[in-house]
Amino acid sequence: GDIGVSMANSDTFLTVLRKGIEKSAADASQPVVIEIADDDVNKQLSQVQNFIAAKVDAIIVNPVDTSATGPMTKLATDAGIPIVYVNREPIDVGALGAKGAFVGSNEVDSGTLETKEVCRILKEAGKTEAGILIMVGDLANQAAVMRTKDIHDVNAGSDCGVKLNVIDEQTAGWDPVKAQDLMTNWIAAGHKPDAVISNNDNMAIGAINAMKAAGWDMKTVIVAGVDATQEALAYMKAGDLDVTVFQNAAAQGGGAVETAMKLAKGEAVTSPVWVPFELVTPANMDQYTTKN
Amino acid sequence: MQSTGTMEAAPAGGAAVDGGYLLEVENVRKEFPGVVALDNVQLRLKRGSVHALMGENGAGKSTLMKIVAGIYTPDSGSFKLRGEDIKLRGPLDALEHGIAMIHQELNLMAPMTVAENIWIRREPLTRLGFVDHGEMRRKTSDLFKRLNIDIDPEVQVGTLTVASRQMVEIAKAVSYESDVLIMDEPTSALTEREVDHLFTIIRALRAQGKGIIYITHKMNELFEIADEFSVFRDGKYIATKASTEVTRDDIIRMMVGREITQMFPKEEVLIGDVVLSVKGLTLKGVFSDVSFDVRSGEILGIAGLVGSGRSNIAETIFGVTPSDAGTIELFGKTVRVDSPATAMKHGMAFLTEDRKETGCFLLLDIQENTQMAVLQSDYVKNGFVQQKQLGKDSVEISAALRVKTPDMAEPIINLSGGNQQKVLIARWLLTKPKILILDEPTRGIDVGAKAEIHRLISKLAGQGVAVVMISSEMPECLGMSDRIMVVHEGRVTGFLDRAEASQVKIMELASH
Amino acid sequence: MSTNEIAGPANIIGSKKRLPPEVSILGVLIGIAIVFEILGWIFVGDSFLANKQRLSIIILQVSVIGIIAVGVTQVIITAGVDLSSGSVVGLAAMVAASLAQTSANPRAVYPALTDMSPIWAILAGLGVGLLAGIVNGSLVARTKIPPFIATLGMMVSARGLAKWYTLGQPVALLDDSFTWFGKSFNILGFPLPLPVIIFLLVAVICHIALTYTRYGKFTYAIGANPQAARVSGINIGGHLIKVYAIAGLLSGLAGVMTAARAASGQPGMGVAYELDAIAAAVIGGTSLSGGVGRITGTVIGTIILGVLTSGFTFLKVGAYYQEIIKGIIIVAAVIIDQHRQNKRKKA
Amino acid sequence: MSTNEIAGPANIIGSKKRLPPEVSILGVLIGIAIVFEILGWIFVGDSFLANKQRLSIIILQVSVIGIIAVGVTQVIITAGVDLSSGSVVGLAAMVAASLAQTSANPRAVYPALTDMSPIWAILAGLGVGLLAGIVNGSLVARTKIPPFIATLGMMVSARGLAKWYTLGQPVALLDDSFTWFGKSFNILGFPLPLPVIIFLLVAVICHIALTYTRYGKFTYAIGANPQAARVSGINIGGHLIKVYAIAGLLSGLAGVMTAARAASGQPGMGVAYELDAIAAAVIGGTSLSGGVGRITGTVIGTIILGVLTSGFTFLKVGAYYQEIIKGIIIVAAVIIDQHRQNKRKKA
Ligand SMILES: Nc1ncnc2c1ncn2[C@@H]1O[C@H](COP(=O)(O)OP(=O)(O)OP(=O)(O)O)[C@@H](O)[C@H]1O
Ligand SMILES: Nc1ncnc2c1ncn2[C@@H]1O[C@H](COP(=O)(O)OP(=O)(O)OP(=O)(O)O)[C@@H](O)[C@H]1O
Ligand SMILES: O[C@@H]1[C@@H](O)[C@H](O)OC[C@H]1O
Ligand SMILES: [Mg+2]
Ligand SMILES: [Mg+2]
Repeated sequence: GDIGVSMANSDTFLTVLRKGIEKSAADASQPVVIEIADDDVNKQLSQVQNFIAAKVDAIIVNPVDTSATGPMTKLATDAGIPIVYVNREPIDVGALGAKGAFVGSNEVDSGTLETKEVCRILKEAGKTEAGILIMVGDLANQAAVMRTKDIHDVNAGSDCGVKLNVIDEQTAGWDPVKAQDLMTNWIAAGHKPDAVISNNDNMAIGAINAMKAAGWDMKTVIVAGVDATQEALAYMKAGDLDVTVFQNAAAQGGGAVETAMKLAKGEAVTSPVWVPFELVTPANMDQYTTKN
Repeated sequence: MQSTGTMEAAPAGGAAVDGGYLLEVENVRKEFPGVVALDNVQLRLKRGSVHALMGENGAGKSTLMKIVAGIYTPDSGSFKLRGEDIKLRGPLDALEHGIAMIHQELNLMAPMTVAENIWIRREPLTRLGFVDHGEMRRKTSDLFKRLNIDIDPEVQVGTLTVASRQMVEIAKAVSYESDVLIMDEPTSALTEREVDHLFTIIRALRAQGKGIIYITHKMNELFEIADEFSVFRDGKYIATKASTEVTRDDIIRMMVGREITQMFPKEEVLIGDVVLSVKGLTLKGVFSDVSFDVRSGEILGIAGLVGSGRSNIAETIFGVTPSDAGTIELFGKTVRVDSPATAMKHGMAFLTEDRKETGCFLLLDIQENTQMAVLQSDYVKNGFVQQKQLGKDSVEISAALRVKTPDMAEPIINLSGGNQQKVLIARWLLTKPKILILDEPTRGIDVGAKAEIHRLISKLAGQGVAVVMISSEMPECLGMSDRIMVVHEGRVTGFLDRAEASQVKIMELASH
Repeated sequence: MSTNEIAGPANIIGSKKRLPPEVSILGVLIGIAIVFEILGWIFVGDSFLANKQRLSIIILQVSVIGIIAVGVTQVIITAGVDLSSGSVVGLAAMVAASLAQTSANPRAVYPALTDMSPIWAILAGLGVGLLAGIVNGSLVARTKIPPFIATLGMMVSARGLAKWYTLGQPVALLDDSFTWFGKSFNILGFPLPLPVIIFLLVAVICHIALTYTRYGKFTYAIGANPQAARVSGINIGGHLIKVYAIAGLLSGLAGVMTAARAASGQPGMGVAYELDAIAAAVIGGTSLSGGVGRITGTVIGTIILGVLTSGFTFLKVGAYYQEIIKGIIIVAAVIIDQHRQNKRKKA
Repeated sequence: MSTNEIAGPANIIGSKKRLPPEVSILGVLIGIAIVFEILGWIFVGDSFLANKQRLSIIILQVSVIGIIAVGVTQVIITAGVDLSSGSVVGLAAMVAASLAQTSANPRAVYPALTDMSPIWAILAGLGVGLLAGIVNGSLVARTKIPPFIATLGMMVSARGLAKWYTLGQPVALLDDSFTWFGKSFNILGFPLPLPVIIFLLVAVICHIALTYTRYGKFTYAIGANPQAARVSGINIGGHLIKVYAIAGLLSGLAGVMTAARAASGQPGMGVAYELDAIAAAVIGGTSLSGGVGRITGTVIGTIILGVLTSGFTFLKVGAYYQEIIKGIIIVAAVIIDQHRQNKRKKA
């Protein structure tokens, strides 16, 4: 039978991830039905229920709200259908049972890799103190919370070497247009950051567009993101984006499909399945241009 | 206060002493931006009497009545009800004090049923507090039986004709059983039959000791039903008289401040070729096989009872509701009139009977209302409205029609009913029509302006315009028409020439 | 002639029974369901309707929208609109969730208020909704600003409050006694989720209120002709406050149910629900110009939205095609409905 | 008293000059700006208004909303509504972006159509908007379904199309000649972004059209009383199609500008913009019941939204408080406006 997939939304990275799922499913001749929840918890829940009613073999969920996965896990478990969470770590990751699993990357690494690289560049430029602006993703997503926490943790620890002063920290919901407006308003408010650290590339790009529109020289400000999307790498190539972290969409998607198929066949799996993050800088970006 | 010749500004006949009045209104003043609608006026209503309010359009009659019914708050003035001072806090307060009003403009809830409209807020309830629909229907039927009205209580008000809605309003007002009943031009949408009917109701109420304030522009009604009357002019109180003491000309002089010699100034004109020829026109279920010709310079009156289909015939000729069968010939050529736009292209103009629904753009100003039918004429060049010329012409025509307003930029909603009607006439005259269809053209218009409008219609006919005029006012129909076509239940039952036409003959054909 | 302003007495007694207008949109609903059934057999080789679980999901997934729609129908009948429903859902969900956390949660919003009886969470959610509704109603009734603006303000502010409440953080790990309200019950072998029962109950109560009480008559009268309502002595302001309060209360209820179903409160809950709710009402025949509309129609409109969602998943229609087609079907449904109604009127 | 008992021509020549209703809402805008200015000096120690860059950003960030609002104002004046604007922005942005990619992009949507003159991308975006508008207009005019439903259908479908167009993938790496349209220009030392210029230009043209042309008179007439408009010889259907087409065209333009500004096309662009646009129009005095409204008011309404956003950030008000206060201010602005208008009327 089918594997039902419910994606949180269709932003840049999640679309790459979805493609990864489609591709590995196609390679394994595994039919999939993909739904998109448009960031609505209720809608996602209903999609899962509709999958259960359609008696799919397994369900893959990219959760909208990582703290609201309990009911989905329970619905699937009660129906005896395997459920695999992908990319966003569910709150009940430790209680998914034999027929549940999580495939994703460890968000402690993403924000840490990102921030440490920003610190390194700042230090290289001879700074001891630096003002930063933080763009936060959707707070219902554990990744946004963790990546932001990572920034503060690196700053609090001894790893950074530069004192980061957070000028402002606001959410732009993973969205480039919202990020552009937020950055524009920061500019209008007179903020002059040394670095803009964003929870993902999409928002980093929005920030870059706003700064360029305001006539800023992009060499004077460090911009960092996460995901290493195609677009982000193009901005990096142009010298606008300085840091990003490769999040392996193909591996996450492939891993999710593989895990789901195994569970559907009744095989045992280990959970969580961790896909490592990798730091991307202008120095090594060439190896990543075709990956996401 | 202006002198009115022999008339004195004093209450009529010594019948009522202080305290014998049901309602006493003294020194009421009401100002709207730019207009003093009422300037220290008074009104005294006796028990068991019908008191008519007379005055030109915009004299302040409706405004005063809305104050009495608690809808407007006066700027100053005092009220006594049954000898006691009162201050009304709103329409509900007025109703609870026993004051009910039939408004000049219909005030019904179209999507709701007749019964729901009548008993709104006073629905009979079951013991559990639910609305008792059966009882409500029964009470409506009883009310209608008592008032001799034939309307299904369960039908939606929106599907009724204007006349029927008017009857519903009347029934609703009566159902309050209030001591003071205000009727603001209740007959403007009714034909003689319903008017007679209404008068029977009024007489019964009067016999019960109620006081009725009755506003009308129809002189004959005044003499027929009113015991006394008060005249207002330009927001000022002029006089109160018993209706037996005066003549029609006296009243007109008091209202207008001058003589009006000729009510229906019909000129003899040369009648030309047939310009509009209707053959076998049918709208299923409404009217059928209507045929007639109108010649240039001719005024064709259409008479009939309420609901006979006169308005529908006019609407169909003008393309508002395209016909199911039959042909329309204009200037010798058969034309498929599928929309008002087409009709207008062929030189037609159509003043509809329902001012509020199909006439006024209530949110727009007088100027815009006047212009609305000439936007596809030479007044517009390259898409731009030639405001200068158009403004000049519309002011001219509005003035000729005596539109009473401080300002062409005044929203039309602020005009009195009669003045709104004049603006609509101005709108169509501005199109310089060759065929002019008028549905109740002088509804709600005061005597002075009425004569003016009649003169204008006559003049247009003299210039070769063919006029089709639907009128429920017999004298107007008889006085103005060269020929009268009578309609009964959607069928033409006969034509009468000016010479042979009479009220009796029309009624004969109209009721078959 | 179909109307009878010169109708004889025969017409007055025993008025002709005419079919309510919802029959037409019900026909559309049945038509859509049948199409899915047929397509199901052709493309999936399975029945769309003969699946108890699916039938219950069809309504379950729209029961939150449905509850809001029942409230908003009443507002629309008064010629108003309520744009704040979705945000009030979010706020009520947050507040309710924050009072329904288990002590097992180390980061509970109110560590002292965990493991409580769910009644408090529910009351708090309802209270938030009621309050928002009263504010909406008072603004509309007293300041005379357009309902669009009053409820737009509430929409923006309530969403802000929902986010501010926990500074954007979701409220998780809710007590089982609370999430119980999102559960299903097997009644006579049919899986009947509590939200569905609540939705239908609310619909029945409001239907009765609108049809058989003065509250209902006033609601229609105000929407049909406020001027007429006023001169008939109706206290328009006071009544409008009631109507908006009820709509708010129902949004609060929807928020409680959303939190219970998802077992968490999230400030982004309910985004754009007001649009779906208004759509359900309008599809069901409620007129945005006021004076016209019935709860039965709204329930059918809601179920149409549910059938579409489930039907598409059932037929495995791609996510993007779903949206494209959904828009077209909504329009087509209303066109067909109007066409049928016109035909019936003429007949 | 200014009227004579018998009005002679002298009585109604010309019209006394009365202030247009926008003056009142302009007062509100100025009031809000002054409050920010004062609070700025108190809390930030800086001027809010004496900052060229900020002034240009205030309008820049709402110029897309403003363009939509100008179109939607016209629709609302006809007593309609256009819910599809935001989705049409998304679709137009996607289509325009897909024709504006550089060949440097290995994953261009149309590898053969890269590095083209931006004119094609712009025309395509405008074309998409126009088409959507014509469909909206035709549905409203020909099938007589409520504009709410017709444009809701378009809202859902166009969003679906925007996502389907590249299967959800954003369209990135646009040619500089295209993104140029989102840029700023220094004019006499004042940073004037092109979107602002386009917005104001569109507003002026539409203001003239609404005030001085037949198109405008018809628009008001249809909204004020469609039945009377028809009897006055206006082809309502034909005119409505024009009005919705113009609104669609402007949404298309907004989409092109959004893509140019963000240097990419995202299928989620423009979500909920229609609400902001309608809000701007209503704040500016346009009545949702039709027949009333002016572009000047809409422009002021739009700028109020911009001032709020910039002002809050300037004062470093926390994001969540911003939303809460924004809702309150929108409501307050309209209340004050109405209050002032009533007072003026009485005076
Ligand atoms: N709401 C309003 N705003 C401004 N002016 C008004 C308003 N209502 C009435 N007026 C003005 O007050 C005056 C009196 O109007 P009113 O309606 O009382 O006249 P009326 O005697 O009833 O006339 P008609 O016979 O035409 O019905 C008119 O000049 C009218 O333009
Ligand atoms: N809106 C409507 N819906 C249904 N039937 C209508 C409607 N309007 C008119 N009719 C029908 O058409 C018939 C003719 O009405 P019409 O208005 O043409 O009569 P009329 O002779 O002009 O009477 P009136 O003096 O009331 O205008 C009525 O009997 C009524 O049944
Ligand atoms: O990096 C982000 C991903 O991890 C999250 O789940 O959704 C948005 C992405 O940009
Ligand atoms: Mg009057
Ligand atoms: Mg008639």
